[in-house]
Amino acid sequence: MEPEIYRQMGLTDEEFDRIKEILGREPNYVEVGMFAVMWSEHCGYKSSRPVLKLFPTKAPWVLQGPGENAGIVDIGDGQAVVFKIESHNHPSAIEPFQGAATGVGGIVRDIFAMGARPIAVLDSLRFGPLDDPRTRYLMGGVVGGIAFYGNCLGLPTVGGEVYFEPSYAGNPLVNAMAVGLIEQKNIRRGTAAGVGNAVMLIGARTGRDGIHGATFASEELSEASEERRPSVQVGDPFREKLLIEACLEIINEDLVIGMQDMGAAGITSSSCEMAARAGTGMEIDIALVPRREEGMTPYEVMLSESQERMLLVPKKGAEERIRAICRRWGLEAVIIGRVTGDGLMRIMENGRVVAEVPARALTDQCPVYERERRRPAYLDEVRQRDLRRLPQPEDYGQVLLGLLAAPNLASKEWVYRQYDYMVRTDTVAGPGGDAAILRVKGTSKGLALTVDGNGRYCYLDPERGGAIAVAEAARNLACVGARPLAITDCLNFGNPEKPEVAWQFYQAVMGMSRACEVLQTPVTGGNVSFYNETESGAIYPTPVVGMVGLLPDIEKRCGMGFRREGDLLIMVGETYPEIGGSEYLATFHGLVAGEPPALDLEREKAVQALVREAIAAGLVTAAHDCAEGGLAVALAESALAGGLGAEVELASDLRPDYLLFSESQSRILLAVAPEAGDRVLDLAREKGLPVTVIGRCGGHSLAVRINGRTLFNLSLEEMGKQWRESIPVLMAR
Amino acid sequence: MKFGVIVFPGSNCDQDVHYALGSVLGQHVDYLWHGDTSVSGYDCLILPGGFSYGDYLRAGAIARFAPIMPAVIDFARSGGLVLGICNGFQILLEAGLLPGAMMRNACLQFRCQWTYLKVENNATPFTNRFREGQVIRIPIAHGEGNYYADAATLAQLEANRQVVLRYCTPGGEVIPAANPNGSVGNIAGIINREGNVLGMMPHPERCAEGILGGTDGRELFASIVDCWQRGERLGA
Amino acid sequence: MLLAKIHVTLKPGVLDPQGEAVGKGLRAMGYDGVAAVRVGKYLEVMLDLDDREEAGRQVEEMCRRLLANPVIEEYRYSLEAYAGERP
Amino acid sequence: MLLAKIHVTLKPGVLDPQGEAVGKGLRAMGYDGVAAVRVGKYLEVMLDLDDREEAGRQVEEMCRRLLANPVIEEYRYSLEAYAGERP
Ligand SMILES: Nc1ncnc2c1ncn2[C@@H]1O[C@H](COP(=O)(O)OP(=O)(O)O)[C@@H](O)[C@H]1O
Ligand SMILES: [Mg+2]
Repeated sequence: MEPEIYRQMGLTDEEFDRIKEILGREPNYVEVGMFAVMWSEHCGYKSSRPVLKLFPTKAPWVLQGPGENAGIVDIGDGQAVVFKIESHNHPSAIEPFQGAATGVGGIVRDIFAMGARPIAVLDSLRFGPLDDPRTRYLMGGVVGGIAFYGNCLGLPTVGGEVYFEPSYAGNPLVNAMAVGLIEQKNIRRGTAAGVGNAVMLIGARTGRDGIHGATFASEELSEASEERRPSVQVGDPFREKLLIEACLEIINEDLVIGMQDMGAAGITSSSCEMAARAGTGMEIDIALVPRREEGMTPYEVMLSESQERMLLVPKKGAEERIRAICRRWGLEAVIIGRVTGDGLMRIMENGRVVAEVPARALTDQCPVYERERRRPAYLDEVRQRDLRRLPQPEDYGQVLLGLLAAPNLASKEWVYRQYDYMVRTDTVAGPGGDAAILRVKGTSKGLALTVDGNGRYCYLDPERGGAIAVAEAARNLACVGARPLAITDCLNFGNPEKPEVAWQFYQAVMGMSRACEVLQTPVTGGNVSFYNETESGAIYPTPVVGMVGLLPDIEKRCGMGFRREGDLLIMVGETYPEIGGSEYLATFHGLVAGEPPALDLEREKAVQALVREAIAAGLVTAAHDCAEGGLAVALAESALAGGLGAEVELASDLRPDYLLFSESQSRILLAVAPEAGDRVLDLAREKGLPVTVIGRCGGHSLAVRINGRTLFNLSLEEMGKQWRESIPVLMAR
Repeated sequence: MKFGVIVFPGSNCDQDVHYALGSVLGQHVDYLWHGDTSVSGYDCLILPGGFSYGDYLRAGAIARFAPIMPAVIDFARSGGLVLGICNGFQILLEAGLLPGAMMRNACLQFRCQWTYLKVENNATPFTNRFREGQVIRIPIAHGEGNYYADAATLAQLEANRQVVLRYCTPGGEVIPAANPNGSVGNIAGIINREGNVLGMMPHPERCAEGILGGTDGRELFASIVDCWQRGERLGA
Repeated sequence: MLLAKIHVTLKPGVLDPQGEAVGKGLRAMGYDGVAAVRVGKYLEVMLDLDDREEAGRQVEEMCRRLLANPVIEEYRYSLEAYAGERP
Repeated sequence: MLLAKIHVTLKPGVLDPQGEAVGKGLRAMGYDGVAAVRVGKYLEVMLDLDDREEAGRQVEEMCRRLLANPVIEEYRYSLEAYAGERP
């Protein structure tokens, strides 16, 4: 075979030699195609696998860790939550609407492939600055695509995050997380067990969509990738909705052994992964695969990434019943092959073998690379910047108003009002709060969900930034009263073949692992997206954490809005002069520099435990973490959320801008009834936590005094206008 | 009283309506399959929200040809109570059980939000628990809720008091600023001339319990039950 | 095989928010000459029929019953022989 | 005034879920002869221009930049004199 051929598919000479060695012969074109996609970074995790091993993955409540379509955690009563996050960055950069839509479709399929009823979606987005028309086009398309797909499926998109930074301008990030609920007895895994069992394909017909999408996602974006555009798939949420209902009926009637969605690398990946997990093989006749287009070659059929398809291994004798269920839902279901005992993927076309490779050669024998790591040179420059001489603002009210209008902090209602976040009637707290809360019908339980990540912190210190992403997610859950259970993560980075990126990746995973250990939130799965680069450089290293938590009694939940006139405002935790990497520093001083805030994980854990305990005891009327924008922004957000102002009196030696806008970690702002104040203070002191009464709720404005001097007094109206209108106005340009 | 919730391919609020009627209000409720041809034995039919047939072509356009629809139409013509919510409303319009048509939201985007609604007519089987002019709060979630009817049809609707719900401010003002989708006359819900078929864009099943942020939807469903218990079955 | 080409457009007088948005977008991009835009649908229906008259009757009916909503839309169509690939 | 009539259709091979659903709907209504349906857009752009060449250049550009999504769609257009009512 000409080297040009396999190189174009993304294989190196060494990898090609390895294939020859495994097979003991020259592979044919179809086989090379199968290896190329399965050994791509996207499917094979060849640069990340050794590093991902660092993640803690076990806890008594983790029923399924990494390695399956999605992770599973126990929530009691024989029920479990299934969840996973995935990126669709590259497709969305090329075609934002369809790219984001099919991203939602794909991650939702991972959830019902495990047998779970999907119940919610969250999204984590990164774009360039909003004053760029291209960003507005991308954001409009991405949000529209997520809305189109999720709304049509009848899944509430209950939370998410959106950030704007120049580093994402050419390479936006679109990560979608899906969550499902399951009776534990219904859990299915993606295995093809039972020699002689049929292999069925259900759902959409196969077309020439997205051939080599996986390889595509494993390259930097360039002029050349523009030309590969036809590889972008179009989503059909209507068909996926039918697929969900049909698959859940099939699960409920206990008709399948294993099931897997077809995402990247289509039939190739789903079939060989199912076989490899079971230690079996498969014989597939691709002539039996229903096509949308004429004249497709075996190569095209095997690699097509047509959406809305599932691969099933039925129990013996269940084939007819599965067909009948699919027919009722208007879906095609065909037997395309059977499970074999020889460990081989044998692909036939009308009886002629077109490819024959060991299933495990495609999965487990994917080469693994220990990438060279080097601390990037930029770090010294940005970290050592002296931030002590920055000019102090004159008008703090203006600074706060400006921060509220900064797109990273402004209300994201423009985004989530396009998402149906109420369908399924379980959304007790939707987007806009610290974490979404879903009730579990028929129980007193609630699920709390959040996604978090701060690329700026990770750029300045990936280890700390990674740890903060986990800590902040857990803190968000604590603020609503939930105990965090586990995480799923999406690791968005540049080109791992560059030692600097490999270093960032390793550091971020170390930091996340450390935080997961201490906070007892194991990793149950996730996704790695490398090659997020354009000609102008890599994105900020951006690990995104999706976290699931449990509220044993949903009646004991908390929101972030101030609710009662006269309630005391209590700050748990301490503010340090930490403005490195802050939104204040970026917005007012135009700097992304310094050290991100320090994180003491033991302190973090104690703060969260305290807040949960106080909420469970019914002592708290509002809780909100101090995150980006610092204390001042946290106060404003809680005031706006509740439509109630506050008077705050701070005493401190810190510079006022540091005090107000520092992003010190492990701080949570509480509102408590005056009569409950002492109990909260006592609880905190018992745990050795710093705690301060800083003011009271009331009125229609937010007034802040420091050491007796009024720094600002802003009406809710004024603040609300800046905060609410910023993004709609920018998007309407 | 027996409710039937019709399940079209792509319906996605069917389970929510079922839960609100069955578990919250304790009524008897069954799913009815779009491929069936009979609705006999039911006292009220609900066409739920969602994206029947993906809402492809026009929302509700394909669903109205589902095998069950002739039975629904007969049921409605003989005075049976029919409630179309969101996509269900769109199907009723396409089926000609209600006048007018639905267009894309004027903002060209999907909108999910709480809305305030003015009860313009409480003398219906669906709104009798409200006061006339009462302002209620029910969420919407749709991309095609921009109700349109020509001037003559509108005049008739107004003259017959067929406009049942209008988007308004919390204070009850029916003004453009309170209109989330560009709907003519801020119309959120209309009833047929005979008064037994209501179509509404807002989702009452999403506010039938306090934990979801409101209970006005429960009152709407309870109105139907009250009406039926008083034996006010119209027509037939 | 016959191919029906069908245009479904909004009736004159029915507001077209999408057309307006597109017009606004074009003007914002500098196309000052754009006076108005109307957005409609274009459908191609491939028919396994050879009898043109029968096909015409059917397409007319499809338009009336499903493809256009007579409250807001109007339609027109043409029929031609189709020799291309069977889709 | 000139009127540009623009057809935006999906590229061959690109999945058309809408067309598939409409085709299925039509067959379910009894039109067995329906072999396939593709759904596209039809736009009319009224232009306050008289120079056809200039207009053609502009319409071509509008299609490429805004009206069609080159990743999945293709377009064609025609220009004609427009004498009707100013919309
Ligand atoms: N960042 C990560 N952390 C932990 N596990 C991961 C991570 N990325 C991927 N995995 C695990 O590797 C397996 C393969 O991932 P992926 O290829 O994304 O799954 P899929 O085939 O569903 O797309 C999954 O079980 C996933 O959970
Ligand atoms: Mg999977």
